[in-house]
Amino acid sequence: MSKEHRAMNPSKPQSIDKNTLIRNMIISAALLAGFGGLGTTLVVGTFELTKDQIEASEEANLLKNLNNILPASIYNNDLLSTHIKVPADSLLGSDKPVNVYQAWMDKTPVAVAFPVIAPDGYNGDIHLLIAIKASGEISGVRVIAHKETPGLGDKIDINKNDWILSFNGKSIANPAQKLWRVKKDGGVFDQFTGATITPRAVVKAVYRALDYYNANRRRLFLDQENLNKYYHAAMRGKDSKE
Amino acid sequence: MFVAQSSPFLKPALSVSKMMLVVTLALIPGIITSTWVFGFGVLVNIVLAIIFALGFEALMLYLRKRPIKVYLNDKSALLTAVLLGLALPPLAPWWLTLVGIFFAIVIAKHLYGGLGYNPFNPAMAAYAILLISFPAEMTTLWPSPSMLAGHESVNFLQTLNFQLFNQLPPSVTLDAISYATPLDVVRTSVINGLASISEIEETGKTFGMLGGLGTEWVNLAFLAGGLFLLKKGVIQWHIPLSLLATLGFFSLLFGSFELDSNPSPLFQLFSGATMLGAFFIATDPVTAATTPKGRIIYGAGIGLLIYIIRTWGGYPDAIAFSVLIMNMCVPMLDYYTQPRVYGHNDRDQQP
Amino acid sequence: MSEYFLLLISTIFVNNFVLVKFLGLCPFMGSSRKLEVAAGMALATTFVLTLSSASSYLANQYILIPLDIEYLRTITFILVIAAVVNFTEMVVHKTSPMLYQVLGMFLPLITTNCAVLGVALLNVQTGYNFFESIIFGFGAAVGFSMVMVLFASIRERLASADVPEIFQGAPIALITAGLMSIAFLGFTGLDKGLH
Amino acid sequence: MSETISDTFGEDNIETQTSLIREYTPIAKDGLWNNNPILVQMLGLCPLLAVSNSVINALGLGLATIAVLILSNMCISLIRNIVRPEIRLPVFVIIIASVVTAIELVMHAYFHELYLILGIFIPLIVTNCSIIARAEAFASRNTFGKAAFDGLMMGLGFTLVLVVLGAMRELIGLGTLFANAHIMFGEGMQWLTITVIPDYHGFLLAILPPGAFMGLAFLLALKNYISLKQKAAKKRQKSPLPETV
Amino acid sequence: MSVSQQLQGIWPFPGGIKLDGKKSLSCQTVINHAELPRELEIPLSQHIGHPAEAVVKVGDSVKKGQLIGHAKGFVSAPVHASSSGIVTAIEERLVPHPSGLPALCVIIDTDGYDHWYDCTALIAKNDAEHNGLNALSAEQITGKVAEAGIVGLGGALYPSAAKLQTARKKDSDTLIINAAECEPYITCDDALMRNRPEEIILGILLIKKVVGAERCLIGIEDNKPEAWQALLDTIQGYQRASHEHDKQSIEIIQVPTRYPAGGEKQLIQVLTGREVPSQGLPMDIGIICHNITTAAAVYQAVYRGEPLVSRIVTITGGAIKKPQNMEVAIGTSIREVLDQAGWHKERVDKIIMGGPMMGFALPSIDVPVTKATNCILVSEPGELPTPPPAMPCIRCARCADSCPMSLLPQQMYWYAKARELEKVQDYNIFDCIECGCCSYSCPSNIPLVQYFRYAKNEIWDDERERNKANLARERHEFRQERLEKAKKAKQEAARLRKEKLAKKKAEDKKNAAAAKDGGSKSDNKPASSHADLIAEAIARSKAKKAQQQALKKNTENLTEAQQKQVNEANERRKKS
Amino acid sequence: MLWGILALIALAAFFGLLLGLAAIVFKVESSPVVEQIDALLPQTQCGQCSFAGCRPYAEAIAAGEAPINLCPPGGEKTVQALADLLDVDVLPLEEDEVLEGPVVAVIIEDTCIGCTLCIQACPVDAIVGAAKQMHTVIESECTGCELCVAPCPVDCIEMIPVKKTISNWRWPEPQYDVNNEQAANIFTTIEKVLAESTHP
Ligand SMILES: Cc1cc2nc3c(=O)[nH]c(=O)nc-3n(C[C@H](O)[C@H](O)[C@H](O)COP(=O)(O)O)c2cc1C
Ligand SMILES: Cc1cc2nc3c(=O)[nH]c(=O)nc-3n(C[C@H](O)[C@H](O)[C@H](O)COP(=O)(O)O)c2cc1C
Ligand SMILES: Cc1cc2nc3c(=O)[nH]c(=O)nc-3n(C[C@H](O)[C@H](O)[C@H](O)COP(=O)(O)O)c2cc1C
Ligand SMILES: Cc1cc2nc3c(=O)[nH]c(=O)nc-3n(C[C@H](O)[C@H](O)[C@H](O)CO)c2cc1C
Ligand code: SF4
Ligand code: SF4
Ligand code: SF4
Ligand code: SF4
Ligand code: FES
Repeated sequence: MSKEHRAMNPSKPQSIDKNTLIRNMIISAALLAGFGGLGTTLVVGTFELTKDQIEASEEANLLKNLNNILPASIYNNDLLSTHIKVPADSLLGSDKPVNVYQAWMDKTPVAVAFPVIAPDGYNGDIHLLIAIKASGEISGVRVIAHKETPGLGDKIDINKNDWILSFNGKSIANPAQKLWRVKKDGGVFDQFTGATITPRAVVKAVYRALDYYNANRRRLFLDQENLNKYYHAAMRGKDSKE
Repeated sequence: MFVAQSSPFLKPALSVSKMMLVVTLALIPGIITSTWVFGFGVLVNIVLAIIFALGFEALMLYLRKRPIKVYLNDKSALLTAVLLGLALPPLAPWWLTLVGIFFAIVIAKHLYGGLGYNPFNPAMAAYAILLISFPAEMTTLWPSPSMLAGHESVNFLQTLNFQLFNQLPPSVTLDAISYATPLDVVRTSVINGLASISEIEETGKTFGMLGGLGTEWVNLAFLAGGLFLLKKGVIQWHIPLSLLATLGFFSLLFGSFELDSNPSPLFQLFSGATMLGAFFIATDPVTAATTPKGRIIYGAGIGLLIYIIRTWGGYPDAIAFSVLIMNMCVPMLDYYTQPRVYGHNDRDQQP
Repeated sequence: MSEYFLLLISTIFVNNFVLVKFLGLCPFMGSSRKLEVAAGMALATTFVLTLSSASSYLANQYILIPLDIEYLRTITFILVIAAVVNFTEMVVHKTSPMLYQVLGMFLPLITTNCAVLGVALLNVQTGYNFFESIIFGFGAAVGFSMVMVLFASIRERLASADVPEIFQGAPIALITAGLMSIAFLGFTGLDKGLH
Repeated sequence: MSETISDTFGEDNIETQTSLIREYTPIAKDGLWNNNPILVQMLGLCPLLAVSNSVINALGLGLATIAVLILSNMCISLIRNIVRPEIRLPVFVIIIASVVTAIELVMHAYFHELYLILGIFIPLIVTNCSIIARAEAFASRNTFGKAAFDGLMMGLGFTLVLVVLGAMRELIGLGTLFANAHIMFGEGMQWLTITVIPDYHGFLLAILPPGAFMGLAFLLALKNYISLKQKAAKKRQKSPLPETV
Repeated sequence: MSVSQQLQGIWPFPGGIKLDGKKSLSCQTVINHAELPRELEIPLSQHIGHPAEAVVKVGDSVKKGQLIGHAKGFVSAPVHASSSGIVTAIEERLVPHPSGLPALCVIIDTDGYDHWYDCTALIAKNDAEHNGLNALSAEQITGKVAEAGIVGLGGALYPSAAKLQTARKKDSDTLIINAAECEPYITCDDALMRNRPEEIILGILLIKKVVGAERCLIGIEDNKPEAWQALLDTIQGYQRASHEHDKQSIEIIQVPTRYPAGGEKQLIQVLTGREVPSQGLPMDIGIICHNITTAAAVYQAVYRGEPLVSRIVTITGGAIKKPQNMEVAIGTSIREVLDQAGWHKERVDKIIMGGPMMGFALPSIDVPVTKATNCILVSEPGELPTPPPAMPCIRCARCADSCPMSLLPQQMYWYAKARELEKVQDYNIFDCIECGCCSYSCPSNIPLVQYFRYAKNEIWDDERERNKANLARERHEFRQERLEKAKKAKQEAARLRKEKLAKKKAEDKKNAAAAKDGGSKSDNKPASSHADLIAEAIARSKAKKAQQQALKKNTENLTEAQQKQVNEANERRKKS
Repeated sequence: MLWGILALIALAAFFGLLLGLAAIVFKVESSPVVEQIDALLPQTQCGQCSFAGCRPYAEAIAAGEAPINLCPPGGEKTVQALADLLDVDVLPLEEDEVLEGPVVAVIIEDTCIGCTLCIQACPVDAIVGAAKQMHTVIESECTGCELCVAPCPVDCIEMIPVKKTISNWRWPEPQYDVNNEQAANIFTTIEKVLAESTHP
């Protein structure tokens, strides 16, 4: 195909005279602009028509993901709009501020959900989403993205294996810290045949998330304004200390 | 009609078939040592692989309407089978061997036209396919070497029973007989920052006298076989030497910077399938570079890639991938490393 | 610095555009029968990919985002790319007829190559900054070129192989691409390991 | 190639039914088999290989591509007489890009999960080489109706191969068919998923990139095999007859 | 004369192979003389270049050494009768050539007297020690060499006089004498050196004088110590005998026995370290190389006035009863030579002319011995077995490792097989000396050399075809132009005619009809109507005469050769 | 939203200006491809390709109007060369019959009546002779196109294969290959020949 294009290359071998040049340019520009405008109008029109639906779908999707680890029955606030940004923390494995979703039942805080990164997967970072009930008990964990070896490390994915459900109901003290490990290292969590690294990394990350939760429990239920105030104060405190 | 037969009329004794046979014979010390170290599974693998390989080879020759007897007699399928059999984990189930041989003989060899035409090393292509398709089986079915303490020995029938019917004697568990190969240990511990070389050394279960515990003897045996091949003139020195030298050089270089996360050159050279790869796999005439300079670059490329992948990559051993990657470069290497032809200046060398 | 290096390694080897990401396959299969053609294509692509990666970044940053019309990304990018390609063609034609001989015939073909639009879209998706965008585009192009040239050299060798009839031509070329892709899987984890 | 096609379907329209059939059957045959965008033209390979790891993904992208092909062919056929050669390509590209973006927005709104899975490959339909090729080779030389029909047929041809390859890879790789049917047909359609081989080990190669290349290679080989058989059959039919000029 | 065994360094050439020489089979000191046959069959082309043209007629009686074919052109050589007798035929006969095709030969029925034609020597032998050599001019010597029909007897068959003249013009400084005889089985050079060292040395001095070389290097493989000793003694003898100012530098150097050390380029490299440039000649680097037998032939021509009418042939091989070297008259049938040497007919497997590495299998044994015949190798089964059919190339590169020219035979093979001729040339196929080392080392038994010969042939053919196509294109375009012009001229003429000669209208009509008729003639018309047609055609051609005049004759710009062909045709026509 | 449309229109207009400029500044010379194709054709000028000679066919190929497999005199070789040049797939030759070796025309001199019809037919002026003179074919110029055969009123032109001699003999392509079923017999032929000539 390509070759024929080349061979058939339309040739316009006129001598370059200024008038035709300008006329040519203008016609081309007008035509192209016309079609550009037409096309864009089509897209813009479609966009206007689908805008709301897109937003709704986005939200529904996010909510569905959250509800997988946070049963809709335990809270009654608008989960999606109730979130705060907390500063990066090494326990969360992230160097960017992290979104924390808060679940409330009426005025009582019920649970929070936030992403965690396990940096020591076999082939790279493992991105997790974890929900922790106010009691410190894990409500659910899911793997959002990972690069583990297919067929070996990818059993952490709920679509491949139920292993990730084994965190449900666990908390920082249950089991004891020494047992927050894979079985091979003397803990309570299974590893997969031939792949210890991955589960080890996930277990560690989940434990760190619990650690983080316990250290920041109160702050995680603040609203953004108060949280910011708190951090400002903390910063200032730090500054003055130095 | 008179048909002109062109000179020369003299022919040497070495034929393709004989070449392959010599290579297979040179593998025998390695096979024996492997069996001694890793158990009868090695033999089972090889025998199964040979049976499957001859079967597929005959089938493909039949489908392609080629003279079956002549080509079966060239013994290249046999050699491919033995090499793949050696590379597979000694406790590999029979179907793993079957799938591997299918890819080696049917896909990587005969779809390209059979002996001589395949750009990729059939055994290594098959090995890589198995490794990415069945990583669990490919990494966990290594029995611990017989010289390790606490080793539960499994006899021939029990091994066979496991490989064919997936049954172990009741008193034995898979975990008890399998072990993480030295390269595996180094890869998972050091690279993930779990332990340093010296810490691993202390456990005494990974490093032997020269290289990885267990694999060092196997590698020595393959080295002996390789030297025999060199002496017989079946392979040339360029590829093995440049491969081993590059691998050794880089492990020495980086090892002197970060001693604790880089195993010694000796370990690199005498672990995994290094010697097998250097003398028997990288030297596969069909898929290797052919000019003297090209062979040196080819070998060095494999050595370097082995080092890179073992040290920073996702796979504990890298013979297969390194060989395949360099296989891709062979036409280019051959093209750009042509020797200076008699009577030509260096400048008009460009072909 | 080392981050850029890693990005480069990652786009060239680990996430090779052709073999892992499946972008730019039509020229990969179509123009690789002969080494010279492949080399020309590779050269032209390297140039265009880098340039379009940079210019689409600029278009995104200075037109789409300020006007809040990010949904017009595809149209804008393709327009920008076509303009860049054509403009390049013009400049090259004027300034260096020699280079034009080499690149000229390939440039228009590249406009409709997934890799070029793909690189622009991926840039935005991953949120690379200007410099990273350029590196990413360049890395993708080098990866593309490398595989393309190696592939062509193997295909030339295959031309005289005794391939079964039904596998001659495209099928065996695809098998080869598959095996190359397997070989490239050997680089898996390099980006993490080097980190 | 393009020339011969346009020659076969000239502009003279005698709207009788037989001539309609005579004109449209070859278009259909071309799209589905003789000049199939993938099997013969080897175009549009990127989406083909990238999203054919399951039937549902394949179907999703296939349908989107059909829609784009029909719409873009129609638009281009309409404007075919206005465009000057030097801006032909950019104009076509703009039109295709607009159509694609519109469809992308619709998918984003109504097939959200599918949209997420197909990801970058939806906007990349713009550069799907087979679309621009149809625009150049057919739509810009033919009437509206024929162009639309050609779009449909080429799209079907593309989708068919896409789905077959998807099925092949899914079956060999995972032992299922129509997994994740819900993302396309809604939650109620989970039952569509068929586990063909229960307790299947899974053959990852098929799902991974190399498997895509090899799968397509085998499809092409199959096509070659069928074509060869057809040719052989034709020859056998022809040979006993005396040569007539 | 300075004599030294190893003054020179040895520059080894790359590749090459060690072969079992098998020389002891035929290696005896004596050279037997073959009996004169009843019939001599002397091919007119026994050299590279234009075939000689017969100067005798059937029925002529000729004497030994009489010219029967004279050289045609610079690169050509005359042919002489190798015994006295009567020319009975000049016809195509089977000759020793790999094609098995016949070529023009002069057949002489010998009378058994073996009378010499009157041959004059330039100088007498014993003159050499005095001033005879100095008295001769180079032109005289080359003239004699040309007259004697000497061609390169090392296998190249290039007319020696032509080579000498070119070398003289190019100021060669080194004469290399090829005494390597690297092919297995062959010992004819060895035998010559042992038996007639003086002839060789005198021949060398002649050649050296012609080309004006300062030094002469004789390269001999180290597996021929007796021959080496014989030459050394002779050289030393001459050195002692000659005057101080007359001292000539001849060195004899033993080179390691490795095939193909006798290849011209390899020998030059080994002896001097220089390389003959690709596509070039040794003369380009100031070297001329001749075979030892050629030198002896020069001696015979100059000192005895004898043209090249016989040569030494090695008869060897497992099926020969008594392997030996024989001096055989050129034109003797190989069957007779074999009968004389004695052979086990029932044990014959192959009959090869030349050695096992570079020779070729004879299509028949009823072919004559020619100037090129250095060896007849009759093998018994198992001695030179036909290899099993070729397997695919496994790219082992053994061929490349053994190639003395550092070529890449397997690449050339791939491309030759795929008929990618340009690629083959990119891999320098024209540097291949067809030595056979690559085929020999190939474990897959691929007939590599034959592929290279085939590819070279195809390239030449293509070249020829391309030239022909270009010519055809030019001629076609020229014709179009001519027709165009003619058409215009005709129209002009017709217009004028119409005006002036209106009465000729009727005839014009007839013309048109005839033209139509001729154009639509179908090819399967019945043969019976030939006579009518001829009559009709004659009428037509008459009618068209006027038209012919306008159609300019196309015989104008013909080359000489073409014109000759036309004239010949006209001659023939007149005769009949 | 309006901004979006406007921005794109502006962009497109700019682009159009650029391309309008390009269309003029660019000159695509008559493609040299034609020359290259023409150089590959055998220049027999026989018209079997259904074009009026080789060059028109070359032009048709370059324009994409004709497939590359229409030239029987060129044979597989030409198709292969064209495919290489144009980077397209090799097509099998249209013609089923294979040409056997090169041929040249000869005029049987006794029969020729000197009608000059063949001279007019020959596209390359390979026939010489004036009216009523005997004509002859210049062997080195004849392309073997057979166009002169039909017009001859007395059927005196014959196409004969070019004679095989030692000087135009070529080494054949080796056939001695395991994949060749007859391979095993090839050289027994030689041995038989020798055996025959040994025991006549
Ligand atoms: C190609 C390959 C990929 C692997 N991928 C993973 C992985 O994704 N996750 C993992 O935990 N282990 C993976 N491993 C396994 C490790 O090498 C190692 O065997 C294991 O994690 C440690 O196992 P063990 O502690 O059970 O012996 C992989 C191994 C190989 C050879
Ligand atoms: C003697 C020997 C020792 C091996 N040791 C290891 C090992 O330590 N770790 C590992 O992953 N594989 C090991 N293998 C498997 C090889 O490393 C390798 O994976 C296989 O032999 C061939 O594939 P390769 O060529 O890709 O390495 C060993 C193989 C052999 C023959
Ligand atoms: C492979 C090869 C081997 C040769 N071996 C010999 C040889 O052994 N002796 C010899 O005189 N010429 C040999 N020749 C011929 C020489 O190259 C060269 O033609 C010859 O020495 C020139 O001398 P002349 O012109 O007198 O024949 C060989 C040529 C080739 C290509
Ligand atoms: C020295 C040598 C090494 C070989 N190595 C391999 C190998 O690594 N893998 C393989 O499949 N075949 C190997 N072979 C066998 C043979 O070359 C191989 O099957 C071909 O690649 C098949 O075309 C080897 C043969 C020789 C002589
Ligand atoms: S025949 Fe030619 S290619 Fe072969 S070894 Fe001799 S010189 Fe080299
Ligand atoms: S020696 Fe034979 S098999 Fe080896 S590379 Fe050369 S041609 Fe091929
Ligand atoms: S068929 Fe071939 S040779 Fe004859 S005119 Fe056409 S191109 Fe020329
Ligand atoms: S002589 Fe006849 S065959 Fe030869 S070129 Fe002329 S017309 Fe053609
Ligand atoms: S679909 Fe053609 S390049 Fe991607």
